[in-house]
Amino acid sequence: MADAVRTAGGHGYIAGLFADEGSFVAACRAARAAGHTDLQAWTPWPVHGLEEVLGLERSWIGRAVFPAILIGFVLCTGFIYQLTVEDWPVVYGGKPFAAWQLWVVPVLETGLLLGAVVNLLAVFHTCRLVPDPFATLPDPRLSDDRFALALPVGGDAAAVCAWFAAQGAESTLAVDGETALARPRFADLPGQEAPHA
Amino acid sequence: MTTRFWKAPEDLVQAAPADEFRPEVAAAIAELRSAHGIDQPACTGELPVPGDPALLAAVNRRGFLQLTGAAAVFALAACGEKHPDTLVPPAVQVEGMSPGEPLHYASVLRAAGHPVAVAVKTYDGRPIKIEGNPDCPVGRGSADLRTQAALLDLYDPDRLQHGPQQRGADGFAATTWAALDAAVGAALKQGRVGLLTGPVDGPARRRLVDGLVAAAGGRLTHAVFEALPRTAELRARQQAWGDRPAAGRQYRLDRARLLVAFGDLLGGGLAGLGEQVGFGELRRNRGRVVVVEPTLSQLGTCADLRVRCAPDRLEWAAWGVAELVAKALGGGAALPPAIARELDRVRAGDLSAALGLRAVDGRPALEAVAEALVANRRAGHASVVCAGSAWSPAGLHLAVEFLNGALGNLHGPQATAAPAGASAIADGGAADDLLTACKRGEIATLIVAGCNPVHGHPAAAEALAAVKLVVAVADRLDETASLAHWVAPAAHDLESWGDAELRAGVVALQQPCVRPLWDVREVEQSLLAFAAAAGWAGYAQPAAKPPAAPALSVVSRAPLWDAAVAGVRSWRETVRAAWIAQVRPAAQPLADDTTWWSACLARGVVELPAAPAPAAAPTFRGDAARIQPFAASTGYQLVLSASRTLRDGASANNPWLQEVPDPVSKVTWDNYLAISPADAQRELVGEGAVVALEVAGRTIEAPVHVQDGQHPGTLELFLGWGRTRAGAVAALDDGFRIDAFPLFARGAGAIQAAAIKPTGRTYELATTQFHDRLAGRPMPLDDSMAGHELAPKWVAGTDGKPGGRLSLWRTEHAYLGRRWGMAIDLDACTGCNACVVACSAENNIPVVGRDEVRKNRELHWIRIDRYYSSAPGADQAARLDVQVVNQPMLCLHCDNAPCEVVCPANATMHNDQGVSLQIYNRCIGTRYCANNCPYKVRRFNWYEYAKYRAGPVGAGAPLERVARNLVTEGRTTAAAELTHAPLQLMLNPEVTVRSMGVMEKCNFCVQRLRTVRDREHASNRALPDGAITTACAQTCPTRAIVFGDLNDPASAVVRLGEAEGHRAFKALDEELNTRPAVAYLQRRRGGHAHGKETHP
Amino acid sequence: MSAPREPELTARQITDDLTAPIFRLPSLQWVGGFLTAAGLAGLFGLAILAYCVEGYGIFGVDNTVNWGNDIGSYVFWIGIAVAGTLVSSVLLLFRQRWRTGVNRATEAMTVFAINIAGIYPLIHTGRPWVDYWLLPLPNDLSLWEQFKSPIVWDVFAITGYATTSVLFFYLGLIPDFAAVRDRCPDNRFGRLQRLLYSALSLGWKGTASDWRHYERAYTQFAWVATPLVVGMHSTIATLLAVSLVPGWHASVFPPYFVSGAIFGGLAMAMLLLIPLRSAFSLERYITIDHLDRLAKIMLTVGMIVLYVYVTEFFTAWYSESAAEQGQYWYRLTGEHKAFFWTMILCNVVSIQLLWFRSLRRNLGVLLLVAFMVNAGMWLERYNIVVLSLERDHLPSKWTAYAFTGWDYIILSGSFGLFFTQFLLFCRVAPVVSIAEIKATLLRRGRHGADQEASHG
Amino acid sequence: MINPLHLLRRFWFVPALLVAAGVAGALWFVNAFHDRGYAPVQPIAYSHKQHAGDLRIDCQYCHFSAATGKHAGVPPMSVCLGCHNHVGGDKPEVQKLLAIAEKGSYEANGVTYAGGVVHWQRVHRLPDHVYFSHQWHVQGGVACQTCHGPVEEMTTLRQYATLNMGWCLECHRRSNYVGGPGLVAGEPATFTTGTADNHATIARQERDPVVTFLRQGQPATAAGVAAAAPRQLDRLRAFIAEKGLKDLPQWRAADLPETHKAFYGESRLMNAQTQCSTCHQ
Repeated sequence: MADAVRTAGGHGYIAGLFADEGSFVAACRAARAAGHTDLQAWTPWPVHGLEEVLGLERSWIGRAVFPAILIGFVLCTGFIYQLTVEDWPVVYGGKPFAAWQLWVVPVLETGLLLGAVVNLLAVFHTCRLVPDPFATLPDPRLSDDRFALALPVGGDAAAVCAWFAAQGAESTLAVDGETALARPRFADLPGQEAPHA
Repeated sequence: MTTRFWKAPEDLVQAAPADEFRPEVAAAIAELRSAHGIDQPACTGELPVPGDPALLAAVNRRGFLQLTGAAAVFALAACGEKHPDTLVPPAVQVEGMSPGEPLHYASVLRAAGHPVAVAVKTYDGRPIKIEGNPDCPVGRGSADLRTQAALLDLYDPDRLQHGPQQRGADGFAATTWAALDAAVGAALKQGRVGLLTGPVDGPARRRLVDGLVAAAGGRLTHAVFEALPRTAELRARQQAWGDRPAAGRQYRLDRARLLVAFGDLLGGGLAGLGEQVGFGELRRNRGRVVVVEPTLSQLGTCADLRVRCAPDRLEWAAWGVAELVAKALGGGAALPPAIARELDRVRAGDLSAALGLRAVDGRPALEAVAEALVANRRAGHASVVCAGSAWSPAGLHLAVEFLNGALGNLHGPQATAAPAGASAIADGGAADDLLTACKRGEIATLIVAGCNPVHGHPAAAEALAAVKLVVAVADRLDETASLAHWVAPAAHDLESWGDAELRAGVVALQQPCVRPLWDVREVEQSLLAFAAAAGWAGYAQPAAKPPAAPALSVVSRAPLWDAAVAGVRSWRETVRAAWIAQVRPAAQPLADDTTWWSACLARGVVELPAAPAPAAAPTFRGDAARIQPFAASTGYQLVLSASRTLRDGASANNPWLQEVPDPVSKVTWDNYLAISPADAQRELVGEGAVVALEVAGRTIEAPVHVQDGQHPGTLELFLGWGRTRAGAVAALDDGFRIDAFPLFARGAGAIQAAAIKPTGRTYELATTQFHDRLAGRPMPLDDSMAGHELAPKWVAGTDGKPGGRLSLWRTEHAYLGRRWGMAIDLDACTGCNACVVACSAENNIPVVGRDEVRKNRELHWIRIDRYYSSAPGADQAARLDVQVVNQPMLCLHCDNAPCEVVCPANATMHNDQGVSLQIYNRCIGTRYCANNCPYKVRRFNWYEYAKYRAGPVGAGAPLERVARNLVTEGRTTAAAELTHAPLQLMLNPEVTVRSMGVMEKCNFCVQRLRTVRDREHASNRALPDGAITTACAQTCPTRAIVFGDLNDPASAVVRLGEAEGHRAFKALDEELNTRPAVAYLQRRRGGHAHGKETHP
Repeated sequence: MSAPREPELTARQITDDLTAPIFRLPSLQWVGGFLTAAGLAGLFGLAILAYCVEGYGIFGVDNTVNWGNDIGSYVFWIGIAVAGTLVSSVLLLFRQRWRTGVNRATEAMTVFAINIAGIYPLIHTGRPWVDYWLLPLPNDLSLWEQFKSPIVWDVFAITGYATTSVLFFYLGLIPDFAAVRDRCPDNRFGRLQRLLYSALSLGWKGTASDWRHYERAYTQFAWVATPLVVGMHSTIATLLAVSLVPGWHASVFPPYFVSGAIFGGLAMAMLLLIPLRSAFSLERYITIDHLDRLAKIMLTVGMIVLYVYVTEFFTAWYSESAAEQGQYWYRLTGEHKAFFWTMILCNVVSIQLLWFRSLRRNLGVLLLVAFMVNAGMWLERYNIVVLSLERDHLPSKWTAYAFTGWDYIILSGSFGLFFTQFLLFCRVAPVVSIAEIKATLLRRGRHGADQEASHG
Repeated sequence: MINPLHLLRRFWFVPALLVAAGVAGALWFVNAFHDRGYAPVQPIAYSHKQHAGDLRIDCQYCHFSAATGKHAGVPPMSVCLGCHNHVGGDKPEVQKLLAIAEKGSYEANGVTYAGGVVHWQRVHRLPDHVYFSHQWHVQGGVACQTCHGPVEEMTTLRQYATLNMGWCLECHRRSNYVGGPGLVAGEPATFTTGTADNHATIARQERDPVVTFLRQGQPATAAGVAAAAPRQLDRLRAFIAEKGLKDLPQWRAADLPETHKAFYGESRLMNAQTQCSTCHQ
């Protein structure tokens, strides 16, 4: 539920950029220890175990796929039954109308396909993935070799910057909370040079 | 009402229905329509039907297309687009003819070299199927191969299409009938006249010829020309019994229990439909067949005991048997002394060994044959002894006459070798004398009517050149007609009147089933016209006024020649008069002439009380017979036999006959030189190798077919192929034009010394069966194949209880109404292919051509598999002494059909009457059903075969075929299309014509089964069994194929099953549990069987 | 141990190496390869057009051997599609970290092979313009397809598997497109690339919660894809196994086809990886160890395929059925025995080289074995489909099948189509998945315990 | 640059509209290829409204082979001239008819049609692979209007129904059940087309366990069957189970008329097996 709380907060964040994974994870652990709950982290690659560090619970997608597969099985069986037995029963090669043994393959394939599609849609939904030609990250290097941890400004930006420097952050960056995940607006934050291209 | 002219399409939409008929409205619509490039009449936007809102406001689909002007584009896409065509009603409704209901006419066809009584099925005035006349005692409702194929000759586009021709300086030019008749009439007035015709049988035709001879006052000499002469047979009979026979023999096999043949009775040579039907009866009476022959012939494949003998020693084998039989039977018959002396000279010890015959079960072969004959005679049964072809050596015919006489087959009520009929076949010699007379210049005018001497007779060409005026009455510019000065196009049998004598005492009427397709005239009508023009007495009649609307020819729409208008006696009236004068007194006369005449026309066949066969046994006077001395022959002997499919090549231009596989070698489209496997090994010549054949000083190149069962030292070549002027189809060859007639020399050259030299080239013969051995497959074809227990009890309906068979599915679909099934007796099947052509005619099966047959893509729905088997450990080449089984294979309509389960598009299913249906318009062509069918009976349309109606796909490369395809469609007007491909008229409208990419197979003639359902619906009474049956079962001469309702205990197929259940089996059913609806009855080997056959 | 290591691997170095081909002008070999492949793909289209106009008769099939080149190549391409899913999902489930080097390339191979395999059922029919009858679409004939038919099963299997593998492939690509998006140079062409890649990456941000969902979904895909691929290729096997043709209807077919597919697929993967790593100098990411491990799997699966060959012959001998024995006797000694023995040489003899570690790590040997196994697997499908049909139950209709010119054209066309797609892929997307390779290579230094010893 | 997300939020109805139009277009396309409403201009503007509607001439006076044959047939000239030699000589269209009969040929759109008959433009045309017979439909009591629409109100004859396969099946399924509307004693209980036929129907009745059970001696009337429904249904199930009748004809309850719904509730009891060979040969 942490996501919902953060975005609702509404006002700006300060993000600290870290060069290596070790210091970044230590900073996260420190932030959690310091009682921060409204945390936002960017990593260029999936860091193993980061959820526990940040206190996020396991993704719900895992629980969505199996029911989808079962629904797929039921739908396909009903569809084929309706066509071959109810709508137009025709004799093929001496087989009974309801030769369910022969339907196993379409049922299996439809079920698994539905599971895969539901799985993808779940990812698209949770990660807000929409074809956006203008999406950018707070810092272009975040998808390359830099990690970032963002804390809410909470009135005293300088204190937060100092804390980051103590944790070994390379640099700090202002990030707009409301569109934290979208483009930052640099104009209104004091004293920040435009991030390098 | 102000007149408004429609300029823009939008106005069209608002046109109120009432206004649309005023002339200016129609004109505007026509103008608008042409602007859109749509040539058919305009369509108007009709207000939508009340209460059914059209999706698009007030414009139907056609209106919509018109408005957008996208007609051209949509025409391409919308294959369902309705092709505008017209409904043409008759001017006056013809009594009893409702459109869409087929009518049958009884008639006679002569395509098979002898007359056959047929019932022609016509649909809306077009003959579409030939069926046997059920009332005919000779054919009993069946028809042979060439009679079935005669239908295609009617629609042959290579017939003369544009009326009489006159040979001018540069080839032939069209002329008029009047000019032709005048010229011929003038020539007939003086000088000797020669008339060369085909066999003249039937009261009216004989009366016509006799009348012409009498009217010409001795100046006219008539002779019968036959490509396959019976001179040797007639001369031998004259030597044997002293009397000059008028006609050849016809063998009544149905009265016999044993057939001994020295050669091939069934192939193209001697046999007529009567013999084939008789063979079926012989088999059903458990009769046995013994054949002594040099090559494997069609009768050889059906033989119980087959003895190989060199061609020139056949005659002496016959005399050997005759000697043994005469000794055993005692009585007066004794061998002529000259022959007895010659036999003693040859026979050092055992004559069979001297003649090089293989021993049969340890005993000399000739003893086995003689013993069979004597035992049959002592058991009181009749037998038939016959020579192979009419042109076998005279000595062999003499021996056969002696044997038949000794065994009592020639006299008494049960005579099995009765004379054919009063005037069937004249002596072949008369034709030779007439032609020599022509060559000497004695004949001023020669009329060649209904025969083709130049093709069959070596000396005919120069003879014709020496005659001042040659008139040919022929249906095409064949070899003879192209040398004639005048050509009178002849009508096809289906377009002409006439009559025939099928057998002694059985006469039949021939009536036209369609108005002539082209500007043609009947052969006999031409003769009458010539006689009238020559002013001979009794042939002219007062000329009548031409009618208002003259009759037009069906295809070329040309006005037809009318006898009444031309002042000539009509041939129809002549036939009618002849029958009323000669036949009516003999037959039981009905009330008056017209009633009796229409009754005869309806029935087609009239049986006259036949002259009783001679009661007393004639005495054999063959002593003075001249015998050539027996000489051991060296080198190869060439045997010339009639082609088993084309016979003498009269209908060589018939694609069906060209593509039907030869019953023994399964070769299509080509002539070939058959060679024995032993010789092939020695000469290092493989299948299809091209050899140079030197015979009597001439060299012919021919591809070789290695024929199992052929006696070493023997070569066989076939007559009837290689015709140059038969038409486009006959000319379709890859460079091997092998015409054997020049070697034939009118029968004198039937057996000649020959030599072969391999040329190193090869030529792939188009065969339909590539493997001849059963290779151990579990198919118990004959009762000698031990180790395969037969289906326990074969009776309809109880062939497998659900518990009886291992099956994943417990459901049994019950057939509550009818359940169609078939039984095929392998004992009676001679492999004659009549069923193959009948099926192609009934179901619009196109011809595919030599290339496609080579690629194993022929489209026949029924094929006849011929399996060889030889005794284990037979002599060195296991392929010399083979036993054969002919197995017709068609869709077996399995209950657990492997093809229906795998079809993804619902294109094939099983209906409630047990028929496995194939729905052509639903098939998308994945071809999985053909892979899954273990019997491989499904056929696929690889190309748009149906479009090549004008002829086979032939050798054209793919692109060239597309070009020819477009050219055919390039012709816009229907008439032009018909002249190029009149074969469209022959299509059976009750069967869908399949397009490219669609699978097809036998569906038990479901259109006929549907007629059963319709008739029963109408009459509310069950149709009798066999009233309607499949095309193959109907035409099978030997009744090997029996079709019927398995749920009806009284049906023939069920009764046959109960009677012959002990030898019934279902193909591959034990192994694959397909439960076919077609059962086979094993071949009976009659004690001469051998054990499990060897692997290939 | 492997060769001495180049300078220390950093994340930036990895991103540079992997995104280099995208921002560089294509090399000469690439352009040459692409043009030939595109030409062959054009021939593929030409062959389809030719047979739609003229008729299916232009190919070599006839009334006995109704399938030949078309279904043989179809099963061959489907077989190649199976290996990709194996590498990406099965190895993921087995926690084989080393898969990250090769999984992107093999998944790409899967997607491109399934595209071709998806086309074949539509172009082997006699009337391709009514192929839509194979799909369960409502129509006014109220007629549907026939669910008892293995071909309909195949339609379901291929559509299901194609969709799943494309989605799985695309899900893997999203983070990498984001990485490429942020590396686009600031020139005119770069800005265009930037638009394209950020649209392709669906605005991926890479926040921790995103990664958590992403990882979970990725693993779920593996769980769904594994049964799907085994089920799919068993369905392709039932296409032959359900029939009555001797040589087809054997219950060993489903496992036989799945192991054969993995075997053939890995061979094709090798054929792609070895030239790929040298062309784009990715030796550090697709190391010899990767190839060594792939070779080991190939050897194992190859031995399973050898086992199945033996069982096939044993069952035929043991079954006392004339049709079966005749069929397999024909494969050994018939007129087309050359096909069978070449297949044995390629599939059984060649992989014995892989027992030896030194040979397994020798690129030349790997290429040779991979090529032979690929050819062997096409021949194996050809043998099963064609030789079985040539010697069916009734001897009267035995024939000899032969390729026509168009057969050669459509076969080479299918390979052209495959390599066109693959070469385009190499230019558009990173050939190794950047995110996962970093997660694997740069794990050192933090949780010492799970230092990937094998990856060193 | 405009962010497509914002565009999407404000103008979301544009894609929605596009999708809706696509679906509607597809549905139209699927049902577009039919020829309902096809009404070609005929050489002579014959009006069915005038003859069949106002003068109330029976259809089979002109189309006389409808009841006895496959084709209904277009009236020969003799039928038209039978009246028009005496009646309606003043009308222009009738004069056109008489001219054709007299001159023997006529000109239309640049094509001369000979034979002295009117070459009517065909309106209803089924594809070549469909084999439709008027006989069984006319004798089966199907009115001409069912398929040809209100002909008596049509000035220009137009095609009323789509005549495609789904449309035909709609009727064949409904009419394909045991104990049809007019279930009268002695008459065949099954009014089925496609599956059974008169003779076979009667033979089938003897073997058909359901019907044998139904009859049990007393005539099977619609009312009787409906009345006995509740009690007999259980006995029928017992009868089927006891006899182990696995493959009963697969009936389809949806086709049942009201009187029988009560009785044949069991969906597996209705026989809707329409064979392909009914229309395709």
